[in-house]
This record gives sequence, structure tokens and C-alpha cells, in this order.
Amino acid sequence: MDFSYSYLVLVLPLVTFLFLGLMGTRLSRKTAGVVGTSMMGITAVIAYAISLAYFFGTDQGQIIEGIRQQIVAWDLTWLEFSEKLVIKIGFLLDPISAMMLIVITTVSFLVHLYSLGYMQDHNHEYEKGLQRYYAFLSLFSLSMLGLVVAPNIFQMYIFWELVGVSSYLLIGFYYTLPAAVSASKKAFIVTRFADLGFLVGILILSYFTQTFDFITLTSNPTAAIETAGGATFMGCSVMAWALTLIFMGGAGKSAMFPLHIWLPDAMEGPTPVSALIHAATMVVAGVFLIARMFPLYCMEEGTMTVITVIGAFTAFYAAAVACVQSDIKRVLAFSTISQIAFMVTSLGVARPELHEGVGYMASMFHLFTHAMFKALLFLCAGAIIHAVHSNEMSAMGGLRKYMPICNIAFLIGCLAIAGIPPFAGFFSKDEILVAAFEQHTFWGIWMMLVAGMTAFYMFRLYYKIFWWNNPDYGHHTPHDAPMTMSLPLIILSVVSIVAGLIPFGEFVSWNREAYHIHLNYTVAISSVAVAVVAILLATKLYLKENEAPAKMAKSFKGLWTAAYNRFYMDELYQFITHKIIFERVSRPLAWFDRQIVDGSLNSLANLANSASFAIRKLQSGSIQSYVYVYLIGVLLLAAITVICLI
Amino acid sequence: MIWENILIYFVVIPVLTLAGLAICKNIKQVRAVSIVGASALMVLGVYVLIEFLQLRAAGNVEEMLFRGDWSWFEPLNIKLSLGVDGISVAMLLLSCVIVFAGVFASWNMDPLPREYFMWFWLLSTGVFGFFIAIDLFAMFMFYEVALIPMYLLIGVWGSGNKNYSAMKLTLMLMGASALLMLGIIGIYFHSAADGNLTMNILEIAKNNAIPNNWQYFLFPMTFVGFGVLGAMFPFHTWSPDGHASAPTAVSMLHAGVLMKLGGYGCFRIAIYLMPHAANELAWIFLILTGISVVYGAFSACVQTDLKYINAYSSVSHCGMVLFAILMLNTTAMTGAIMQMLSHGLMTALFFALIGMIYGRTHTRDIRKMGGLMQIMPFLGVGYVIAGLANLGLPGFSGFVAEMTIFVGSFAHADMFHRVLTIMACSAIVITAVYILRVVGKMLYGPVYDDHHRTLTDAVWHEKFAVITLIVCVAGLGCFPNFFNEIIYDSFAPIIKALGAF
Amino acid sequence: MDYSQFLNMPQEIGLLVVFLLVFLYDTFMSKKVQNALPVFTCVAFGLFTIANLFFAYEEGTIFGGMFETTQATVAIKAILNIGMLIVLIQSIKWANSEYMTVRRGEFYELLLITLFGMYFMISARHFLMFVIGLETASLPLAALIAFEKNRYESHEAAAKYMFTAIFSSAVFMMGLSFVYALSGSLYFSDIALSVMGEKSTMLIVALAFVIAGVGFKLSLVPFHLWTADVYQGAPTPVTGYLSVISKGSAAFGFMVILVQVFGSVYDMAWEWMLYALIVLTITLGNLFAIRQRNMKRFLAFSSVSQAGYIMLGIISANALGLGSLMYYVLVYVLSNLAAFGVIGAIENKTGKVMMADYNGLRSTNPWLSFAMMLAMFSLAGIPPFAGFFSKFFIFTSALSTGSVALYVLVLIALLNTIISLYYYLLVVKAMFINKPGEEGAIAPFKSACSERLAMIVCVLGIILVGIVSCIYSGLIEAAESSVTMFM
Amino acid sequence: MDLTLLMYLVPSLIMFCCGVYGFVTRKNMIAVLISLELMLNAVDINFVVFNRFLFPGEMEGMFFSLFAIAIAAAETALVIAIIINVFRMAKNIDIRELTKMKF
Repeated sequence: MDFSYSYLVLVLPLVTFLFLGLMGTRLSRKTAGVVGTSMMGITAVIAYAISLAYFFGTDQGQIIEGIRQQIVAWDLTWLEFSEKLVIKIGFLLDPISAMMLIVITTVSFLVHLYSLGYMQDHNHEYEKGLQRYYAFLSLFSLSMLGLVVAPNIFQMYIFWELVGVSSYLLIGFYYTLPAAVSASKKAFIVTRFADLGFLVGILILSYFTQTFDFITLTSNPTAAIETAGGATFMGCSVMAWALTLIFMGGAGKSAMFPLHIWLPDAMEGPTPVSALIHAATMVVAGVFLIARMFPLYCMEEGTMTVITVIGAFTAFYAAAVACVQSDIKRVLAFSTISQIAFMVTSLGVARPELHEGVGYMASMFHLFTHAMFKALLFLCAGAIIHAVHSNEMSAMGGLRKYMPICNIAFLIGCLAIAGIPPFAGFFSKDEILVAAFEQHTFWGIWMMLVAGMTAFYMFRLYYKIFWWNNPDYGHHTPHDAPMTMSLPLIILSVVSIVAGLIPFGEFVSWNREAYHIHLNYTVAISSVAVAVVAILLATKLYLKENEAPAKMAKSFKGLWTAAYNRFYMDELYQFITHKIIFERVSRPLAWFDRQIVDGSLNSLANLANSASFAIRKLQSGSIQSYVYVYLIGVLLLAAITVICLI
Repeated sequence: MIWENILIYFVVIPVLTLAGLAICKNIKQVRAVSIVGASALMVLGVYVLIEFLQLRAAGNVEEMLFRGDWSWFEPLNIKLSLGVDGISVAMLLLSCVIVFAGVFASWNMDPLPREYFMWFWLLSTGVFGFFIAIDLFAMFMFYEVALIPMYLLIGVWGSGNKNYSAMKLTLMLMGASALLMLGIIGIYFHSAADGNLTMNILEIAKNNAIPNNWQYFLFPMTFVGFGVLGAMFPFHTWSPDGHASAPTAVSMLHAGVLMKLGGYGCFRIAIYLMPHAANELAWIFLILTGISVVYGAFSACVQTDLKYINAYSSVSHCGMVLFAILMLNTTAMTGAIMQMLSHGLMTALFFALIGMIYGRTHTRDIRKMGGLMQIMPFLGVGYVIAGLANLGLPGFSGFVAEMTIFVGSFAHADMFHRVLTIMACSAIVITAVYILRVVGKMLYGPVYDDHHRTLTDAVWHEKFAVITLIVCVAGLGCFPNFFNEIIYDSFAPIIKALGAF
Repeated sequence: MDYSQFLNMPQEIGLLVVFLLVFLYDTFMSKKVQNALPVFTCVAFGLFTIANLFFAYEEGTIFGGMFETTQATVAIKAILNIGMLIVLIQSIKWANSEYMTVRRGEFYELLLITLFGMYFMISARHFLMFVIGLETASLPLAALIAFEKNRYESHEAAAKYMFTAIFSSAVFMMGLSFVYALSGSLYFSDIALSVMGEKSTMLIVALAFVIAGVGFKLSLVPFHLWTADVYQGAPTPVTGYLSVISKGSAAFGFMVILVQVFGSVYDMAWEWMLYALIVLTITLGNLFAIRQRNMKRFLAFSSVSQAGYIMLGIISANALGLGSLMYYVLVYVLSNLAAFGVIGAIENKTGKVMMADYNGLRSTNPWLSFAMMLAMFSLAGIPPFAGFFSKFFIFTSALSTGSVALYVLVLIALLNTIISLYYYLLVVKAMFINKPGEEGAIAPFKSACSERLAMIVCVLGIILVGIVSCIYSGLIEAAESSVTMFM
Repeated sequence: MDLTLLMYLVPSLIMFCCGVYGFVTRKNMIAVLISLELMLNAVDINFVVFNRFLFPGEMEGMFFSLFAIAIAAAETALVIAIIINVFRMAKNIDIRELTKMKF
């Protein structure tokens, strides 16, 4: 059985989207939800079938001489720019795309399911148009799937944009809330700005290599790099520029510093959306992009350094901010940023020659596990918010009694992200640390530190929600979510526990040969130690309500405030966009347009008018003055000719 | 006989419609006649497209199909020459769609519907004539026929500062056509080395006899002449005022089709006939159009009037058309045509929606609106779709056009073109800024004005116009290769002419 | 003396016959049927005009070469006839008004005589003949201008016209005397031969005088100052006549003089004079026109700038130019008379001639405003109306010599069309866009049959003369067959 | 002493200039008319003199003068008629008062 049926993976969500979108409110809320969810379920089944057939089958030449092959299941010409540059819409199957198919469809299906409960009666004033919600979810699934299976960079760009817009639509789902509207706008514009880099990168790359095709590009990276003929721009090779710019696109989607600012705001969207888009799938698109073009990136040392530095810094920065946030979704958002930065760093430090390119594998592994446990955490957060109707930690506390399932699921998620064995996060994070140590000890220690911070802020979050104090919830006692919501939590908890045990390296590695994971015990033990210390610290500080955290905040007031305000990055952006772009560029330009450009044309008209006024005296009405003018005219004629003849 | 040529019916139908309108008695008849005319045009457009494709498939590789020449002003060897290539066919189809949608968008035109539609159809006559003609004189004549109705359409049926806007628009465009006339006559007098002067574009291109020094003079004349209509900086200022004052369907037609005349003329006349000057002088106009692209986008960011925003956006997008044309390679120029189609449809859609919203709220100030999505979901969704198409979302025509342009533009190896291309690319970010700003302020958020709560959503003819346009925008965006191939091949003669230098 | 030579001037003979018929009718018919005189004149002249178009003409010279008939003169005379016919039809209503009763005959006789003078001016190949034609055309005009006895403006206009006209013809004849001194002959062909290669200051002064003299008739800036006052003061039919017929014939005569007589000294003597005149005429004419609020004055200045465009046909000094000039005159005749027809109809009915009075005219008199709009568009050169074609061809002819200076000149002229478009649109705006003033728009009225007939002729002409190409081709053919004119 | 060409031309030129000067300075319309006559007569003299001195064998200039005189006479008659009319309406014949229509 060949993979041609794989088109269903794209077509089903598309059909769902069109159906739900066009039917709109003619469908009942329930029907729309059920249709969306079941279609997603079918899609998930097909995606699983494809992935399993790819990983475990051999009949289609999936694996030749121990190397998993890249299979283009189908390919349609969509647009021909020129003879060579052709955009095709196709379906590329290789280890990472197969792995992503699983991740996306799993999380997406679970989120669909979860939303059936979550979106039903919660906040219903704003939730008019659940039909729309499911349509958008389908659109998102379509775009994300299209993105990961793209066999060429332009298809990826196309779906990249679509992912952006579905994210925009979903963040702004509560479109009557100004905060949601501005958050969606911000998300779209920031990522759009990053995409500009992506686009320019594509342009440069395709100009030299004359292809968009990933297989052509990555199968012989040296040749691809050499097409530039060593051309440089501002001292760096153009290919480095191209790849860095493409990374900029990835950094935008994956919320790397300094393009991360949209992600925390994006939490204004419905929580299941945050789980799907802003934790599990879309935000890892940047990581996926680098992984997809990894052989090319390896050729440019400078770009890799940029990636490493940005990744490592972001990891630290986001962790630092996460330590002091009070909105639970924001903490999770910053934690997401930090974790994605782990993956990016891991790719940045990965080299084929270093430990068989463990960084690549580790990054993908972490992507996989993170998708699961972060989705779990977000869905738990959703359940909590659903229960207490607030995002703020101050409104929570002691919830373990009211929401046992949620409590356990959240704890599992926290343990996973903190890297405690045998939870999923431990294995993948451990590989990342190994890779970092392989590159340089500095990066290793740095990342380990950040891992410790991760454990700290996650448990701070956990304790603040489930322990800390016992506020009076009044008549509105929180309780565990309905089954549609709890079921995904349970499934994801299980996955988060066991996912780490998957021999991931057997399936995914940079050269698509099987890679056998060995635990590096030095790294593993020390990292677990750091995590445990951090957890203990968090336990000490946050298990019971006490004054210590406040005191600490007071003693590091400057640092604390800065971190709480996310080191003023938003203000900086605000300043640049409003004060500089709007006030210093757009407004003067608009003024210039009205006053100078248009004004000069108007003044031409005025000139004609005033000239007309000025010469009216010539027409004085007196015959004698007419004759004067007549005579002057005669003389003038003669004079002109005489002058011209001389 | 001239009647045997199918193309002439693109002019005959509007003229007949015009005549039919002249004897109409009431608004029902006016609408009926207009719809019949528009539908006939639509059918004709599709028929010509099919016929064209069949001829091409049958291996007819002539530059222009459906050729026909009829002597007109013999002393000057002026003929009425008709003919279309893929580009003209695409533009004709675009015009058909916009006219069709325009009729529905001006359903409730008041006052004087009959007079309104008569001007509307006169304008259409000019537009169609321009696209089917390949004789400089006929093209120029139709071009001006298309321009002048704008004055009355804006002046009588417009709103706001309409007298000023109408006058400014007319004078600026006519000023441009003054330059154009000089350019055309100049081309005519250098059209043949052997004295057989001609106005036929194909023959002029074949003769290739315009001396270089004359090209340096005539190229700017024609390019600026058409460029003004294409809203080239710094001659774009008619556009914001004109669009702001014009009634809905007029804005649609103007931005949707009329501005395309500019871009079309630029390459069909300026570049095709004077390739040497085009190669040498392109950089000047590249800078100007590059400025247009970015400048229009930035200016749109701070406008508060919906129509101004879209007018500046048009400046930016039309700047992109000219920008791409000046890149002088097939890919970029194909992109330019795609952009024309795309911008024509999108802007028409935009203006149609703005007109409908304005017709309900009686304000176009985005600060005085909010939350309209709850009140008029159909129009809101339409506006969001138009906005997303405008900012270049894949699946809509804008994306295809812009990408083709960028890829084509980037095919130049030198720094100058590269920098300009990247500059132009940056406009897509700014476009997102102003589009989302409007969408956010006007459609989302809480309802600003409680009086708006009583407003109603679109009625059937409005929906019909909007859906027609959306389908076209999406169709072009989803299956771009269909048009791309038609257009791409048509550039071969132009590129050959350019390459000859 | 060979009387058969009179057969070489059939149009003049025909006109004379019409004149005599009118004269006899006026003198001998009873008072009761005098009311029918205007219609009779129109019919007689109409028949003459139509016969004119289908008559086969022999080219040739008479009076010892002083008078020449060529295809071109025949064509321009036919064009003037058409204009004249329209003016005659337009004036029926006015001529039948009360205070005109006694002098109705005079009006038509004078009108026909001026046309007769213009015929001679056009066909003259000797300056004596030219001057006689010129004066025969202009003296009766003064009487016509002063025709409205009870209106002061009419007399002021006549006085202004007469004083400046005599002054101008004195200057003109002064110039002629110098030309005579240079060449010893007043035959155009002799002068052309003898001034060839001449470069003396005397020639230049002579030329300046001559150009000023004819430029006065054509109202070129700066010799145009009488125009507006006279147009405003004269009765509207006379203004119409003055603005088109008189101008058309003067333009043709001017071209003949410059090309046939001084063609050999084109580049050294009068080229630059003409450049200067054209630029001044078009620009100043337009600038003056912007501020005018009286419709007749407004059209006066518009006709000043139109004269500048007509001159562009002269400057190329070839058959294309002559043909385009005649075509331009034809279109100009139709457009301007359409405008004057509307103005006259409104003035007859209400006495209103200000632009502000036209506000909201569309709502009350749609057909009048439609005709006016077409006239304005045609004058502004907007397709598909005839004005566009005539402008295009006149520019084409001007550029046909290929000199760079001419490109500059044409560019200036073209930029001026923007200004002219502006003020033509002002009229359209008044009628279509502006709200009527306090006293309301002009009340709806039914214009007289004659006025409507004239207007229909003009409107049809405006629409058809452009698109139907055989007219232009025919005129060019006529111009080319008169090739002897061009040295 | 023989009279040369110049001896005729100078007076005729002076006449012409006097005419022009008179035209632009005199207020009375009749005086202005007389100035015009002066100019026309200067032209006549010119023609006759040129004919007599430069081209003695022909008569063209003479004839031209004859016609010019006739035309001048006609013009004068017409102008006087107009002046009378103006006087009737305006009760004065100051040429500078003829400025009702201007600008």
C-alpha cells in the first residue's frame, strides 16, 4: 500500500473547515462540535496509519540499508514562477514529519474533544459561534499538517502563513474583548515581521540554489551552499544570511527572544487553543523548520552560533520571567518559551560529528515529549480556570481537594517538565544537556541551570494552585471537569509518563539512521539533583502560605519588578511601534503626503488662480490700454525674432 | 466586417446597454438592463477565455489572437486594431467580474439611477475598449473615455469633499494623459524607419525603430502618463481623495479596473515599445514605485477614514504592480499582472464592503465604530476575508501575486534591485499592521455606538456582489497556475524585445 | 474679359444669389410675410450649403491670379457655411423678437455680406484682395455687434471692436507697405519668391505688423483684448458668429499668408514669433478664462485659447497641418455653436448669462444641460466627442515636422489643456453638481423649434464628426491637393 | 533739390506715430478717430511712395492706396455712427468711459 491516501490528512480538515465555515450558525453548536471532533478523529486515525506504516513498514522502501528514506507521497504543481522555481503542494514523509503527524493529530484531537466540554457553557456571552471555533481549529490543523509534510520550503511558507492566521483567528476568538483583539493583532504582526525574514531568506536561498525542494537542498548541502559561489554580504556569506533570516522566521513562530512578546499575550485566547497552538504544535514550527533544513544549517557555523546563543538566552530569560508571574497561563507561556528555547539550543549545539548529532535527536525528542506534557499542563490550566473563573494565582489555592484528577495530572506534567525520571521530560531534556555538554561545558552548565529554574517555577505554580492556602470559594465550589475534559487529561498524563521510554533515537535522527540512546549518567544524575533541589526550594517557599516569597520579592525589588514586567520588553516594543513607527514615521509621512506632495499640487492650482487674478488688470476695459498692449505685442514679436536670429 | 470579430462586442455590449439605459423609464428597468448587459459581458468574457485557450492549445502561437484591423483615419494610418493575448484576456475577465459585481453594488443608487448607470457604462466601454485595442490611438481614446465619467460619478453621487476630489482626480489624470498624448504622438512619428508610420503596437515593436535618444524622452512621458493612473509616487494624491469621495461602485470600478489601465499601459506601451529606455531608465521609476509601495503602506497606518486606508493601500499595491513591471523579467511581470487581477478583485471587494458598511453606519471613521462583527456578521466576515486577502494570506490572490513578484524581483543579481525588493517585501508587514488595526477597531471589541445595534446585515444583492468577488479572489488564490500560465507565455515577446538590448 | 472665369468662384456666386434673394424678399415682399424672412433665409442658405457639398469644383485662379479656388478653400468655405447655417437657425427666435421687426432684413444681409468678405479673404492670392475681403468681413460685423440698439453694452462693444479693428488694420497695412517695398508686388507668389533668403530687419518688422494685424482677427494674445468685451456686448447670435466663422476664416487666411507668402522665411522669421504667440495665447487665454463668471465672456476667453490650438496647425506648415486646421475649425464651430445655442436659448428665455445662473440646470432642463455638457467636453477634448479627435490631430500635425522645440511647445499646449479642462468642468459642475441658488434653478422651459434644431445638429456633429473618419480624411485630401500652397 | 524716398517716408512715419500717439492719449472719440485716419493716411503715403520710387513701372501700390482710402472712408462712416449711438446711450463720448465691460 503506497502513501497516496495521505492526501486525506489534508483534505479532511479542509473539508471540515469549509463545511463548518460555510454552514456557520445554521448548524447547532453541538453538531458543529461533534462534526469537528469526529473528523479530527478520523484524520488522526489516518495520520497514525501513515506514521506507523512509515516507521514500521518496509514495503514502500521506507528504509533502505538502515537509512529511513524520504518519501514524497504525492506532488502537485501549484504555481510555476519560472522553469526551475516551481511551488508544489506535496506530501513528504520522513521521520520528523511522521513524528509530527502523530503529535499534531493527537493533541489536536484531544483538544477538540476537550473543547466540547470547555467551550460549552463557559463564558458563553463571548462564545457565540462555537461553529466558528471548530472551523478555525480545523483550519489550524490543516495548516499545521500541511506545514510539517511540506516537501518544499515554499509550501512550508504557505502553510506557515496559514498557521499564523489561524492562530490570529483563534487568539481573537473572544473578539468582543479588547485584550483578546489586541493580543491577536500583536501575535499576527510580530510573527508576520519574523516571516518577512523567512521570506527574504527563501528568496536568497532559492535565487542561488534555484530550487525550493527540501530533498534537493538537504541531500547535498555542500553543493547547495556552493551555488552562492562564496558571495558575501557585509562580511558574511550570503548563505549564512539566508539561513539566519529563515531562522528569524522560525524564531518568530517559536517565540525566541526578542520576538517572543506575542506568546504570553496570546494566552487571551481560549485555553484549549493555547494548549494546541501555543504550547504543543505551532510554536514548535520554528524548531521543526531548523530541523528540516538541518544539513544546510550545519554548513554555516556562524548561523548555528546565533541559534545557540539566542536559544540559550531565551531559555534563561523566559525561565526567569516565569518565576515571578502571577497569571497561571502566563507562567505556562513563559515556560513554553523556555522549553522551546531548549529545543532550539539543542539544534544549535548539534553537529553531525558531535556524538552522532545527538542534539538533533534530542531536540525532536523534546519536541515530542514537550508537546504532550505541555498540552497536559495547559488543559489542566483550562480545567482550573474553568473551575475558578480566573487566571490569577491569587484566586486559587488548595484546589487539590476539589479537583483530584486535575491535581494528579498537573503534578505529572510538572514532574515531566522538571525532568524527574521516569517521566517523559527527563529523557529528552537529558539528551539536550548531553548535546550541550558535547558542544561546550559552558552551554551544558547554563542549560542545566535553566532546567533547575524550570523545576522551581513549575512547582511554584503547582503549589500556588493546589496547596498554598485555602481561600473561601463561597457558593461556587470548584469541582473536577466533565468527562470530555478529563479524558484528554488522563490520556495525556499517561503519555507524559511513558513517552520518555520510547526509543526515540531509533526512529528519528539527523541522518535518519537509527541512533541508540544511552543515558549519560553524569549528566543525568547531576541534572536530576539540580531539579530536586529546585523542587525542594519551591516546596519550602510555596507549600504553605507564608511571608517568605513576598520578603524575597521585596529584597530583590528591582530584579523582581523587572522580571514581573518581563524585563520591559513589551514596553520597548510599544515604544518602537507607537512612538517611532506610528508617531515618527507614519504620521509625518501622512502629513508629508497631505501637505507637501498634495500641497505642491494644490499650490500649482492656486498659482494658476492667482496668476489669473494678477493678469486681470490687462483686461482693463479701456480701448487705449488695449492698444498699448497691442503695440507692445508687435514690438515683442519683432524683438523675439530679432533676438532669435542673432 | 468588423462585426465578425468577437472582441468588438466587448465595446458593443456596453454601448448597447448605454443605449438601452437611455430609454429606460424607471429603476427596475435600469437594473434589468444593467444586469443583462453585465451578464452578457461575463458570458462573453468566459467565452473568449475558452476560445483563447483552445486556440493556444491548438498550437496557435501568434502574439495576439482574434486579430483584426479596420482602417480608421487613413491619412495618419490610424486603424482600429483589435487583438488579445493572455494578459488582455485576464484583464478583460477581471473587468467583467468587477463590472458585474459593481452593478449589484450600486443596486440602490440614489438619486438619478439611470444617469448613474449611463456613466457607469460609459466608463466600462472605455475600459473594455482599452484592453482589446492594440492601436495606440484607439487605446488612448478608450483610456480617456474611461477617465472622464469619474468626474460626474464622484461629483454627483459622491460624498464628503466631493467637488474638490472629483476635480483633483480628473485634472491629475487628464494631466497625465496630456503627457501620454505627447508620448504616443512621439512614438508614432518614430514608429518606422522607412516612413510607413503606424500606430499599431505590434508593428511598432516589430519595426523597433525608435531611436535611443527619443526613447529617453518618450519613455518617461508614457510611463509617467500611465503611472499617474497607477498611483505612482508622487502623483498618487488623487487616489485617496478620489476614493474617499466616490460612491461605492465607482470606487470599486476605479480601483478595481481603472487603475489597472495604468499598469497595463505601462508595459504594453512604455516598456514594450521602448525597451532600450526601459532598461536604462527603469531604476528611476523603480525608486519611485518602491517608495510608493512602502509609503502607501505607512501612510495607511495612521488614517482614520476607511476609504483613505484602502486608498493608500491601493497606492501601495498598485505601486507593487509598477514596481514588478519595472523588474523587466517574466516572473516579476507575471506577478505584476497577477497583482493587478488580485488587487482589482480585492480592492473592489473592500470598497464594496466599505460602501455597504458606510451605507448603514453613515460614518467611515474607524474611531466611531466598533464591534460591528456582532451586528452585521456577513459584512464583518467579508471584511475580514478581504483584509486577509489584502495582507497576502495564502489561498487568496494577494499572496500568489506578491510571491511571484518577490521571486521575480529577486532574480536580479545586483544590490540595488535586492535592496528595493526587500524594502517592498517589508510592506507586507505594514499591510498587516493597518489591516488588523482596522479590523480590530471596527469589527471586534465591544459595540462602540449603541445606535449601531439596530443595523441590519447585508441583503441579497449585496451578498451576491460580495460573494462573487470573494469566490474570485479565493479562486485565483487557490488555483493560480491557471492564470499564471496564460499570462506567463504572453510575456515572451516583451522579454524578447527587452533582451534585444 | 472672359466672364466664364466667374464659374471658378461658384461658392461666391451662390452666396451672392442667396444674398440677393434675401435682399429681394426683404425689400419687395409684403409686411405680412416678413415674419418668414428668417426661415426663408435659413432655407435658402441651407439649400446653398447642401448644394455646396455636392458640387464639383474646378481648381483655378481668376482675376489675374488674385483669386484662387482650390479644394482646400472649397472645404473651408463649406465648413464656414455649415457654421453659418447653424448660426442662422439659432438666430431665428432672436430675429423674430419684437424690437427686431424692422431690421430683420438688415441683420441677415449684413451677416451674409460678412461671409462674402470672408470667402474673399480665404481665396485671396493678392494682398489687395485679402484686405478688401478682411474689411468686407469686419465692417458689417461692427454694425451687427451694435445691433441691439437699446443695450448700452452692444454699443460699447461695437466701439471697442471698431476702434481696435481700424487700428489693427492700419498696422496691418503698414506692414503690407513694407512687404510691398521689399518685393514690389502684392501677389502672394511673387512675394514668396522675392523674400526668399531675405533676412533684413525690414522684413521682420513687416512680418510683425502683418501677424499682429491678422492675429487681431484671430484674437491671439496680446492682440485679443477686444475679444471678451465684444463677445459679451454683442447679441448672442452675433457672438456665436464672431467666435466661430470669423475666427475660422481668419485662421485659414493666416495660414495662407504665413505659409504661402512667408513660407520661405519660416525658420528665420516667423517661427519664433508663432511659438511665442501660441504659448501666450493658450496660457493667458486659459488663465483669463478661469475667473470668468459671465458665460459669454467665459467662452470668449475659451475661444482665445482655442485659437492658440488652431495655430498649432499652422506651425507645421504642411498639408497635414492645413487639413487638421480645417478639421479643428469644423469641430470648433460645432462645439462652440452648441454652447452658444444653449446660452442663447437661456438668454432669450430668461436673460440670464451668468455661470451661477446655471446651477442645478440639469434638474430643470436636462437636454439643454446635456447639450452644454457635450459642448464643454468637446471643447476640452474629451473622447469620444469630436474635440478629442481634432485636438489629437492638430497636435499630431504640429509634431509632424519633428523639431524638438515643437515638442516643447506641444507639451505646453497639452499642459494647458488641464487648465482648460478645469474651467470647462466648472460649467458642467454648475449644471450637474451645484445646488441651485436662492432663487432656484432656471425654470424648465421648452426652447424654440429652431433652437432645438440647431442644437441637435451641433450635438450630432459633436458625436459623429470625430468617430466618422471620412470627414478628416476628406479634409486632408483637400489640403493635399492644394499643395501649391506649400512651397 | 530732388526729393528722395526718405523725405517721404519720414513724414509718413511721423504721421503714423502721431496717429498712434493721438489714439492712446486723446479722450474724445472723434479725436481718436482722426488719429486713426492719420495712421491710415500714413499707410497710403507709404504705398504711393514705394510704388513711385522703387517700382516706377507698376501701379499696384497706387491702386492699393485707392482702395485703402475707400475702406478708410467706410470705416469712418461706421465709427461715427457708432459714436453717435454711444453718445445717445451714455451722453458722452469720452473714450475712457467706455469701460463698463472689463476683467
